[in-house]
Amino acid sequence: MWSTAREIAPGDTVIAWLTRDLIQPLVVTPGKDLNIRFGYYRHDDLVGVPYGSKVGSRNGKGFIHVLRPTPELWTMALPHRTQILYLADIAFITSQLDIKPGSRVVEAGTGSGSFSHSVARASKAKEEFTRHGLADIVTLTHRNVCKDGFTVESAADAVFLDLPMPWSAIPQAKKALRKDCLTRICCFSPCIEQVQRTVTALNDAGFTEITMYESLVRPHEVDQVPPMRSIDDACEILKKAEQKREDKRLRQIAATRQNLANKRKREGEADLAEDESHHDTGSGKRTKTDEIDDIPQEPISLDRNIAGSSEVADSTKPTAKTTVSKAFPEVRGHTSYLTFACLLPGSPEVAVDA
Amino acid sequence: MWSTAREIAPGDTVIAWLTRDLIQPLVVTPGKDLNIRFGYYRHDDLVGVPYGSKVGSRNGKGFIHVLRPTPELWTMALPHRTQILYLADIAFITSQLDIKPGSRVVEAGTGSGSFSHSVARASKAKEEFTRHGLADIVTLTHRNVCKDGFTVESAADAVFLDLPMPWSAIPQAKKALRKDCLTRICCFSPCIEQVQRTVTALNDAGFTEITMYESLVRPHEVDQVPPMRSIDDACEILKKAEQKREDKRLRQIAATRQNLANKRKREGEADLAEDESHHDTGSGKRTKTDEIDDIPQEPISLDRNIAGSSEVADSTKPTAKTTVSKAFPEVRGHTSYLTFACLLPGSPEVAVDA
Amino acid sequence: MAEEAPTQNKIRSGDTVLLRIPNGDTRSIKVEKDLIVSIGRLGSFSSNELIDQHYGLTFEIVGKNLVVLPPQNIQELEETDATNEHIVGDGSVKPVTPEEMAAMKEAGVHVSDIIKKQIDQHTNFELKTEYSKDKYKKKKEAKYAKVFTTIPPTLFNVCEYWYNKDQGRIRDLRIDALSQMLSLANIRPGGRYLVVDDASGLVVSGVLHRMGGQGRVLTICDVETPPAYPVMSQMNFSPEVKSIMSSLNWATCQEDYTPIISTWDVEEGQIRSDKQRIRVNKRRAASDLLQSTREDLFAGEFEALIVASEYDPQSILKRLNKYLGGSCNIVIHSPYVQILSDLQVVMRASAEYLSPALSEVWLRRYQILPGRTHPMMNMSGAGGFILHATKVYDDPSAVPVEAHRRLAKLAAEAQKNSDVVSSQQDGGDVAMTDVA
Amino acid sequence: MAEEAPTQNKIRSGDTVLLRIPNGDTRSIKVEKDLIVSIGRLGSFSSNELIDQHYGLTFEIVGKNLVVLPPQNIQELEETDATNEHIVGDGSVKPVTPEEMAAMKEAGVHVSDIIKKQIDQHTNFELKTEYSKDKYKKKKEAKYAKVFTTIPPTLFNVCEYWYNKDQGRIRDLRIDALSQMLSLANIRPGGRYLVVDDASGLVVSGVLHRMGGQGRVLTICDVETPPAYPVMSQMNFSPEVKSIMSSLNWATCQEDYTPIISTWDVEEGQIRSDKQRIRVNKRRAASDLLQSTREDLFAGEFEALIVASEYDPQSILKRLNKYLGGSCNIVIHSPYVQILSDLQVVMRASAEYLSPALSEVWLRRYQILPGRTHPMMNMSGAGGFILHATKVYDDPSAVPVEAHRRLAKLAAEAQKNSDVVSSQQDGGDVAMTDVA
Repeated sequence: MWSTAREIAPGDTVIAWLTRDLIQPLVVTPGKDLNIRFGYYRHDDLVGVPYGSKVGSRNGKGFIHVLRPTPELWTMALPHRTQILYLADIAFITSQLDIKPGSRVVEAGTGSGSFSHSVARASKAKEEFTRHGLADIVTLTHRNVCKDGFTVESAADAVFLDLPMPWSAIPQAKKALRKDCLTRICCFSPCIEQVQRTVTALNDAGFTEITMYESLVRPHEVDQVPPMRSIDDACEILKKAEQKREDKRLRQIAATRQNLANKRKREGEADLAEDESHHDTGSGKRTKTDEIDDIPQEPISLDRNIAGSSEVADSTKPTAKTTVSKAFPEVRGHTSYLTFACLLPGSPEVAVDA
Repeated sequence: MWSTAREIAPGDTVIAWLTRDLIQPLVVTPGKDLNIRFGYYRHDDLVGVPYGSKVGSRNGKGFIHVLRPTPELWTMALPHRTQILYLADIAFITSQLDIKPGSRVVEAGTGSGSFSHSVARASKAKEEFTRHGLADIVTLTHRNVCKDGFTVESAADAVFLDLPMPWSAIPQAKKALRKDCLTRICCFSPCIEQVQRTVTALNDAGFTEITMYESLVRPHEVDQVPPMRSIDDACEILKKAEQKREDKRLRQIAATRQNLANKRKREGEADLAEDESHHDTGSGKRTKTDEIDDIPQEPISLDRNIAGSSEVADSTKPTAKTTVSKAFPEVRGHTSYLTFACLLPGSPEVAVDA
Repeated sequence: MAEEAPTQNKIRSGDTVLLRIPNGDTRSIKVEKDLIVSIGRLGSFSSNELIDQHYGLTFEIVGKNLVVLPPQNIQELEETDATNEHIVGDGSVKPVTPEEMAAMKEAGVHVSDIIKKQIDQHTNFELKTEYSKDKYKKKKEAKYAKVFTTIPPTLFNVCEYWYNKDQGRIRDLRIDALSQMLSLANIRPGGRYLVVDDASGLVVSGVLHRMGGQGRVLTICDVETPPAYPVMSQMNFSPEVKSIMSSLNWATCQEDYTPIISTWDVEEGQIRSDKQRIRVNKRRAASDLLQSTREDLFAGEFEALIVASEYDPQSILKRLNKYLGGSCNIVIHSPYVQILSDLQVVMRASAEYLSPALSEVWLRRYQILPGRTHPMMNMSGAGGFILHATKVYDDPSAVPVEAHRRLAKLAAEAQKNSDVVSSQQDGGDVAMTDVA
Repeated sequence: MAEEAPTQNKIRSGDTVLLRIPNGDTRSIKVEKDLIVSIGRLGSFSSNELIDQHYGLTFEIVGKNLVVLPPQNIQELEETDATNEHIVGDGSVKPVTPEEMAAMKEAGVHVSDIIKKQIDQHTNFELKTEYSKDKYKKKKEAKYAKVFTTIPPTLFNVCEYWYNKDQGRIRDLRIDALSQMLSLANIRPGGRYLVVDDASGLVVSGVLHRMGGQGRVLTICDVETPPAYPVMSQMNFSPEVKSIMSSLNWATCQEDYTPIISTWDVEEGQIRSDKQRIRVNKRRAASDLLQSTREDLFAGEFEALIVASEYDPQSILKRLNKYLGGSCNIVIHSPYVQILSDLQVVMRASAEYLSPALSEVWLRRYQILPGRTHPMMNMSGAGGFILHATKVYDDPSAVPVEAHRRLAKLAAEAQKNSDVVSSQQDGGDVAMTDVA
């Protein structure tokens, strides 16, 4: 299969990790270039480099990590193939079907149940399996299993069905399973209606121990944040802001009075009757003072980025950060219902094929 | 409804909180006693005590807290009534049906969908509603709503159905809803098959905006634990234990040699040929040394309670505790599927009753 | 029973109205008489067309007018034998070109006809399963239909709108969490509640909604003047419903602090004009309101404290605890389990709080199309955590010494047998060991 | 392809066998030739009756013998018009008295007849819905049937058994979490893996199970001698499967520590008997094994590190990091999100770990009886958390200075625009901003 050597050799399939969401497989071919938005690389540069290395681009525009392929990375690297099975489901199914070295497993429908690119996928997948040295392990055929059945009979330890109508393939699946020991089946169905029909079909075909599960993964984001602010901080900030505003108001009132006094001095007492209107439609400064007399219109923000508040916050808060975590806001809420069942050896129903 | 006074008065319904799992309602009746496994109390002692007080028993055998009733406490206090609705569902349904002061709500089937104690419950519930001053707000009847319909027509803002076959009551529910504005319905169904039939019935009856939710709560347990032990601690303990064991072995070997030497001295050189067997089947002490020669049979436990290890742990670890939390091992995994729909005013379908 | 419907049934001038557009997005628009409303690609129309219409209706924009569409049923799909077996995903799908599309739009071709045209040119369409076909049609409809639906301003809908729009501004407070908080706090008409809402007013909106204008809501905020609580605008509350709310900030809610506004007194003789008198009176009214709100707080005996705040909840409790009545519900929400775990540890060490319980909310919506029932492929992962406790009055003498000593011994034994930390308030747990 | 089935199909003498009894509980019994097995109320039988039987069969205990029962189908239920409407929950159910029951049992009445008798005396039985009736029958069957089913010793079943039996001893490691760990660690035949398993050997069992006796597993433990790993006994591993595992402890895995055992050398001349020679040889073999295991560890280049431990994971990583190969998978499980959050913060600050990702597992089982499909009413809340990262070799010079300066500026801007902390290893994220 994939290389297990420490260093990358020509012809190796490697996984180029650009970002978590941008992972691409690469067959190391001396002479070839890799020119991506994260820089320019020569395949030759990768030869002899240990797997897992960070490799800087030749033009200094970024770097990549070159990783050893795993089925999980391979799946992550192909996000555009419709409805690839999810890690949690694959892992769970592997355990439930008791798949281990030596197991013979039949899978029908590698694509989605709702829109299988069967022909295109089959040829593409075949090529891939061969390149990965899996051709001896994986046998690939394209056929309508519901009508034509599987290519093996009484040979499989487990059958995995990922079909839009799994119930219609169950008699054929039963044929494919060996009869000399307990064997298992898994049907992968996105809708509950499929499950209901599948359960009935499994039951009718003599399968037992029918169970159904959903397995999900909730990725969490971790954040290091300053310790939560105390109400004491909020209090101090509010009080200071109020005091500042009041000081300003008092200064402005004093200034206005001084102005008025000066004005009176200059203009004499005659204009006193006019003063009222002046007082109301007066200078910008005066109007400002009026506004400050009233309830302040603009709330004081406690944003940490505001210079005025940061001094208070800094003086009262310890600098240690706390770690908090929560699930990502949007997580996968459903992949499929996983229906499992067993076929027991020697049970009378096994002889009768539906 | 329930008292809103600060202190408990005679005749008040109070909730006696014994433990989280043992909560019981109580009508304070002067002269009466409360004799429970948490002690002996007189109702008179509760009169005049503020709600929320801890009250010690007269015989010093424990205490209770006397709380003001809430619908949530009331539900918790009645765990043996089958299939009481759960807090999360009640809360969610209240929001989705937009129930608020003044809303007129019709509920059919206050019990479980699978086994409704209808008659018994109805009389019991009626009595309770009256005692809680809800008789004017809640009208209670016992009838087969699927056949006979509801007691109101074109009057309800919302209908809530908790019936084994909600689909059969939907035409009647539609009759009960007012037609002059948007109204809502909720069907509470434990099984998905009920949901499927209900959705079809709602759709056929002209309801729109059909949605379905599941709402669950995962209680968490919080624990304060010592910081996780470091591998350094484990190392130190292992090394000390190994050294101790080796010291003992060496002491024992030395002692055996001394014994042998003494023996030889006492018994002379003649018995030397015999020594071999003596060496193997010798004293208990000697056999013990042999065992210690081999790989030790009993692993050294690193349990914190073992005196030998605690000194190491104490000297290297800070005493501060860390807080960890996780969901309880077994939590409620399902209550019901909540199916909601709207009935729009003036839509042509409203005129045609199914 | 009031004959007047309590539900706000019809759109009024001045309402903020939520609209759902075909791609599933929700928009918030302000409806004012004689105003033109424009909803991006969908087109524009006069607000007047919406006024006095029932909430919940679906409209098609035809020219500049609105046409009410009948309510849409879910269509039952017939299953066929198609299995997608013969579909080749090699790019043989020949879409209608952008030029053809533009020409059709130009010519005013109706959306259903555009979709039909697209289907005709989709070579594999008839090979698809009915489900695939339906999905394809829906996708196309969403892209071209000029329809929208008004969304009733219920707490549920408004919360969902904000949660989808900006989860951070409402501190991840999902509708299931909010509903549980309101229930745990036992919000009812006529109650008196303390609210600390840094969630853009979502919590206050929920509380006011369930009180129907009866009772008292006091919010404590971290800004000098009562905050805007932007969520409230979508709720379209009547003045009566809002009238029961007043606000203090963390400074003015301190008993030993004298707000500066109360010192601004102008001597009667100094008032020289009506305008100045109006200003002075306004200021006095504000001062009086502040004073009475403070008195209201200091009188205490509140029935619940509800918190969704960015501040350390321990410091909030420390400040407000003395104003809580016995048997009062304390309900605190946080997006982070770490915050509430720490708080739970502190609270359970105090005899003032009965049985502080931490829980996580979980909500899942389903697709319920016939034959295709399944949970939504995406769900919201983070609805947050809720800590609920009941305020109680301790009586340190409640357990006499001789029993206490025996119980302590039993408690130590029980502790050894159990990893789960039991609440210290559950004196009964210990006594139970005594009996069993 | 080997003709020999890889599955352990039949029960052998010496196997530890799990049995499911009618009330749903699972028991673990040891099957040895000629041994009598007793399963409480169900009765007892000879082990010989089980030897060579296929796993998965259901047996009825008849006298002291076992009778194989045919596999049980799920029975379809006909719905009736019963609605429970007329059932009065006033205690009119007249159960069979304990005396009658004892008499029937005494007389050897078969369980199905006892249940029939009970149904006959249940006055309301015919008024119940079919579902209620079925539930009632099942409950009674579970109470009286003398049947059990052998459970195949798969990882799935063994994990479930231990999870239900004592979650704490396997550190809350549920089968979905364990399966994901094995997949994330890319366990395959022929690989070389480091395992730290304080979960009673559940992780080691999973790893060995997927390797089929090919490769190398090195466990590091906190006891002087290799621990018992009790979970392994239910797996009934063949000696070949187990042969690839060896163990060190935290002291012997230190390079600068010389284990005392290696100093115990006896000079050839001092050996005075065959028995002593056997002892000395045994000791030497142990010393050699320890030495070779240490050399194996110190050679490094392991392909995965899998941890489910009670120790601080940071201190584990610190010790074992140098033995991990490039592109090695690091997979750490904990019941507590706090522990792994703290670890993630530390790991993402290091250039040695690529993209440490924290996730929580979630598993739900359904009841799938016809007409009554729903999630189980109870589920396990705590399957724990998994942290996965890839070990990488840093190259501090990978981004030249001029680019670094520009990128740093962009990074600062990107940081401002985003609250989510992005992994420091994602140099690409920054470069993406550069392009877009």
